[in-house]
Amino acid sequence: MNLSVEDVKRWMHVSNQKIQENKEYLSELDQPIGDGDHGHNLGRGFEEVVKKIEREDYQEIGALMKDVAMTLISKVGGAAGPLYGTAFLKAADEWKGSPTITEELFIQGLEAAVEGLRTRGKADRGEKTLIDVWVPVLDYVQNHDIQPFELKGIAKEGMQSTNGMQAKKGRAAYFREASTSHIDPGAYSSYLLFEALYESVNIEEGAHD
Amino acid sequence: MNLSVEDVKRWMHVSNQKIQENKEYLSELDQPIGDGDHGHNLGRGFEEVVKKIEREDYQEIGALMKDVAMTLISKVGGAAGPLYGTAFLKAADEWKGSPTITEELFIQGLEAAVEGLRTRGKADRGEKTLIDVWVPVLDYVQNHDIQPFELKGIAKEGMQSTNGMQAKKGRAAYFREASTSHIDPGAYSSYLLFEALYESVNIEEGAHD
Amino acid sequence: MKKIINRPENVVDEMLEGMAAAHPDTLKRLPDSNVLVRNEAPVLGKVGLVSGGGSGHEPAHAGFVGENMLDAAVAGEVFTSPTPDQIFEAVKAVDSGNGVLLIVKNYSGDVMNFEMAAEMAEAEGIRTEQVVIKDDAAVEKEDDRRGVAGTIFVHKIVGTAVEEGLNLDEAAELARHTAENVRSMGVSLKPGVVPASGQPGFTLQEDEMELGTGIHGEPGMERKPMQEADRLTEELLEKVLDDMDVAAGEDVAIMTNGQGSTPLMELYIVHRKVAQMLKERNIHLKQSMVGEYMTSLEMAGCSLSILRLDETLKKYLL
Amino acid sequence: MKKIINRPENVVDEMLEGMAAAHPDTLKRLPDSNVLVRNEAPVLGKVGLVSGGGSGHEPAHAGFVGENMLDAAVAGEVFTSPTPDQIFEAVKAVDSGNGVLLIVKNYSGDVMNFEMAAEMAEAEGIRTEQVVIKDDAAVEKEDDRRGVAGTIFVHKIVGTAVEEGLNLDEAAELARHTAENVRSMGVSLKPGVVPASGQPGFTLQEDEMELGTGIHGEPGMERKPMQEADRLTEELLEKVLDDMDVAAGEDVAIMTNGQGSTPLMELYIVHRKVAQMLKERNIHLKQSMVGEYMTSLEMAGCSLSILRLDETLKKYLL
Ligand SMILES: Nc1ncnc2c1ncn2[C@@H]1O[C@H](COP(=O)(O)OP(=O)(O)O)[C@@H](O)[C@H]1O
Ligand SMILES: Nc1ncnc2c1ncn2[C@@H]1O[C@H](COP(=O)(O)OP(=O)(O)O)[C@@H](O)[C@H]1O
Ligand SMILES: [Mg+2]
Ligand SMILES: [Mg+2]
Ligand SMILES: [Mg+2]
Ligand SMILES: [Mg+2]
Repeated sequence: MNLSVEDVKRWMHVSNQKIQENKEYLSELDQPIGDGDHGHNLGRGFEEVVKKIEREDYQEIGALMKDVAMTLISKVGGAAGPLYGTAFLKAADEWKGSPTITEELFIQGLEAAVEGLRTRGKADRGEKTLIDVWVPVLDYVQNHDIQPFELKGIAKEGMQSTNGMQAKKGRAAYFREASTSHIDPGAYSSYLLFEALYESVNIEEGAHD
Repeated sequence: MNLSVEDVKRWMHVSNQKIQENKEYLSELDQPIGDGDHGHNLGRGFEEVVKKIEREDYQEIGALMKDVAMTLISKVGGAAGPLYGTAFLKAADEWKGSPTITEELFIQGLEAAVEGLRTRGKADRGEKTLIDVWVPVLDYVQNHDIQPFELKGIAKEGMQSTNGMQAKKGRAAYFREASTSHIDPGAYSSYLLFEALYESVNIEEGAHD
Repeated sequence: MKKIINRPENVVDEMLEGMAAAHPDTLKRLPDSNVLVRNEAPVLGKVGLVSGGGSGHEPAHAGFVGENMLDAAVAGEVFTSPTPDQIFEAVKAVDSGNGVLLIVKNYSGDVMNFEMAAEMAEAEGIRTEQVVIKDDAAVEKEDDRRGVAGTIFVHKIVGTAVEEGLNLDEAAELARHTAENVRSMGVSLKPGVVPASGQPGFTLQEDEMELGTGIHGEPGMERKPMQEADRLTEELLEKVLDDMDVAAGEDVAIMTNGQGSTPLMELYIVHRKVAQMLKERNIHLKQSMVGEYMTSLEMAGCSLSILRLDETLKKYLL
Repeated sequence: MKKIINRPENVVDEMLEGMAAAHPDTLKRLPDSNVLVRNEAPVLGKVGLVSGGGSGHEPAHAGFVGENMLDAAVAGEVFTSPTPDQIFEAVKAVDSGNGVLLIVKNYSGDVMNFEMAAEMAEAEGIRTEQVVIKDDAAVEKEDDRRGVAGTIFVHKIVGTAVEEGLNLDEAAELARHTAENVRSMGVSLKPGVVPASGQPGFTLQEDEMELGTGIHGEPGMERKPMQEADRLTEELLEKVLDDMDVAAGEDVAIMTNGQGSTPLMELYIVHRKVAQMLKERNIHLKQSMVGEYMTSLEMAGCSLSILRLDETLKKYLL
């Protein structure tokens, strides 16, 4: 799985589509165990992301990713803004100067992103956050040949695993026991991003067939 | 119709009973065209009136009426407090020093009371206020042999006549056309006072039979 | 309707006790009364300033007791004018021999009770003057106009002026002058609930608003479909500007007043449009007051009050 | 739910425009930002003080910009922390070379966004310190405690202190010291409604109340049958007193804060009971703040915040 500038742009476009389509659903997930704004927060951010990257001509992926990160940081707010912003910013550092992301680079980027998420959120696996999607995905890419379809499946499992966990971080933690038996909205949006990755790569591969 | 100190005390007791029994109704009348407190205002006042006059031993009616007036003035508030307070205070002036109210004195007292109401309220007949009960009653006593039963009937007619009038004074005036087809709460409470007068005199007469 | 109260019949007493407990440096409660008096009262050589009305309008009126404002505030039952004996107690407590000015809102009950208090004061040799505020532009006939939020401008201006030594006649004159230059207009979305009855004063549908509502929830000019903030602000502001023929080049102060449960966010959204409209008309906004000054329990909605400023009024307000 | 707004997506922008229009003598809005800055900023020789958070808590935070308070307030979307770039703009605008103290309420989003802003400032050579306020006694684990109304005490005390010349480390130290001596506890009767969704944040029955609610309507310790004011006040006050082991003979300040639609009358009824209880325990009530300081749109309910006063805190607060 190699990703070109165009591939990553497409990834971001499909991500935006999915976020917009699921905006209400994400906010609904955030309603019982948060403040009901996750979909709106991300919707606002990704809308700006695609506007921003459409206007620019990128020679390499680091610059593209940095724009994605900075846009999310300045438009999303709440908890999701700094988390996704930090994740993409850390990845952008790894991808700086590269016109293509190789599997190795992809893994390095993901490692940095997860490291960023952990530091920023001071959270770990099992605390019912988006970390519960990112860490298993990182595990998978570090230990397997990357199959986008499988990667998406791993993300989905991670997302689903949050249903049943008691929240320990973020607003959801105030709901204590009541937070169990709900999917974490941040986990769901992270799943959407990896699903978008799979679909954009898949379209790509389809297109080349 | 002569009224002794005991008669007037009984009048006030029966008035209190009627006001308390009709407290909710009076406030309900005040709801659509006022602020829904007329019954509570008067209830608060008359409760204190009977407490006050029970404790005292009156040699004449002026002192008794003055206590009634001052209690209403200090306990009722709103529009009804100063109006009823003024009416009773003016009557008290006329009845000062008299252990019995003769018909002539009664008329003088009522004249003074109505004069007081007019001056205090700057209102006249047909403006949908308690004046529409007091003025016809005054008319009646000035021009007829006083029959308490008839007096009560006149008061009732006056009260009923307010249904159909458009309010010009007090809170009800803000309701303009909407104030029509409602009985004025102050008119209703005034009717109750005259009804109480009839009943207390009637009991009295009954008792003497 | 849930309320944080104990027994409904005690709300006024307990509220006043709370106010006295909260602000002992500023005011005290006259024993066995519903009167809150400035600590320094009677202030030597100064005209006393007394206002009051039914409770449920907090911070009016006790919240405006203090330096450069009222010397005493008299609280009636909820939405019911205070009684003359209470007003008279306030008058006695603040009179330093220079007389007392009574600022009265134009409601039958208020006018009559203050009038009786003035008669009691006269009988005891205390000079008083009454000024009846009629700032509500919602009502057509001038005599019927209610006293609403604009009254606070009168408290503030006269309060400052008497501190500087105006005598009773001058103070009354200034109060009347101020009142003539104040207009208010309100809109309500949801009624308040009187503790004693537990019932809302009126009912409005989800898509209705009532223009020109009074501060006890009495009805106003008309019931209309709910409008967005800018349209609603236009209606309110145009009404008060027209009513007083405010012309380009004039200076004004504006109070954007919340009726009890309207978020401050919404009041500022309204105030933004007010400032825009005044700018377009070249009317100079010299002072803004945005917040809850004259409420009606938890009524939702707001009112705009405008004060046209001349040199005298500027001197005491700005 | 009726609201006096235009388009929901514009509420924050229009509110800030209204605030700037209302208070030009005190503050200005940084162009193209959601930052309101004190006119004099950066104040020469003074440590800058910046706070902020989601909107919907008005008057927090922009209402506390001014002398002896904040140099700047940053507004996020409704109930959503502001973004780091906005906070960074505020930091740049108020830094006079003496560094900037960031007062942050303990919510994941707030903490992370302020942290990123601090990193940006560091990259530009501006020194910052962050103090995270965790005054909500409703939450057991100290690290999870939210920052709620008690934060205002920190603004006020540190705001006054930096005006008198404290340096950044001293200011941060004082802010932490103040924060350690503040506890808050809230109760809600009715949720607020976020303009974007038009939906209430939670639902409560007519006879229910929720103890320990957060300022965005997040749930608290427990849902209980509605109680009368005195019982409810006992629950709140006992919780904060116990949590900080306030002993007889100590001095305290109390903020009785309305959450948005609770009549001031009710807040004073609560405050009356607070004053009574403190007296019974021989705890000295040195200062009372009763009103709306930190709201949640039109949420109904109130919170009590207590500040235990030592000589340092008294010096800056009283
Ligand atoms: N400390 C944290 N570490 C990791 N993820 C977190 C943390 N706090 C919150 N999150 C994630 O953020 C999501 C909520 O985002 P969002 O609703 O946009 O922000 P907010 O909670 O400020 O309203 C949660 O579902 C969770 O996945
Ligand atoms: N100016 C007035 N002159 C005569 N009667 C009046 C006047 N204003 C009000 N009233 C009477 O007072 C009654 C209302 O009394 P009440 O409800 O106790 O006072 P408030 O209107 O202050 O709540 C009205 O029904 C009317 O009969
Ligand atoms: Mg959220
Ligand atoms: Mg009434
Ligand atoms: Mg009344
Ligand atoms: Mg949020």
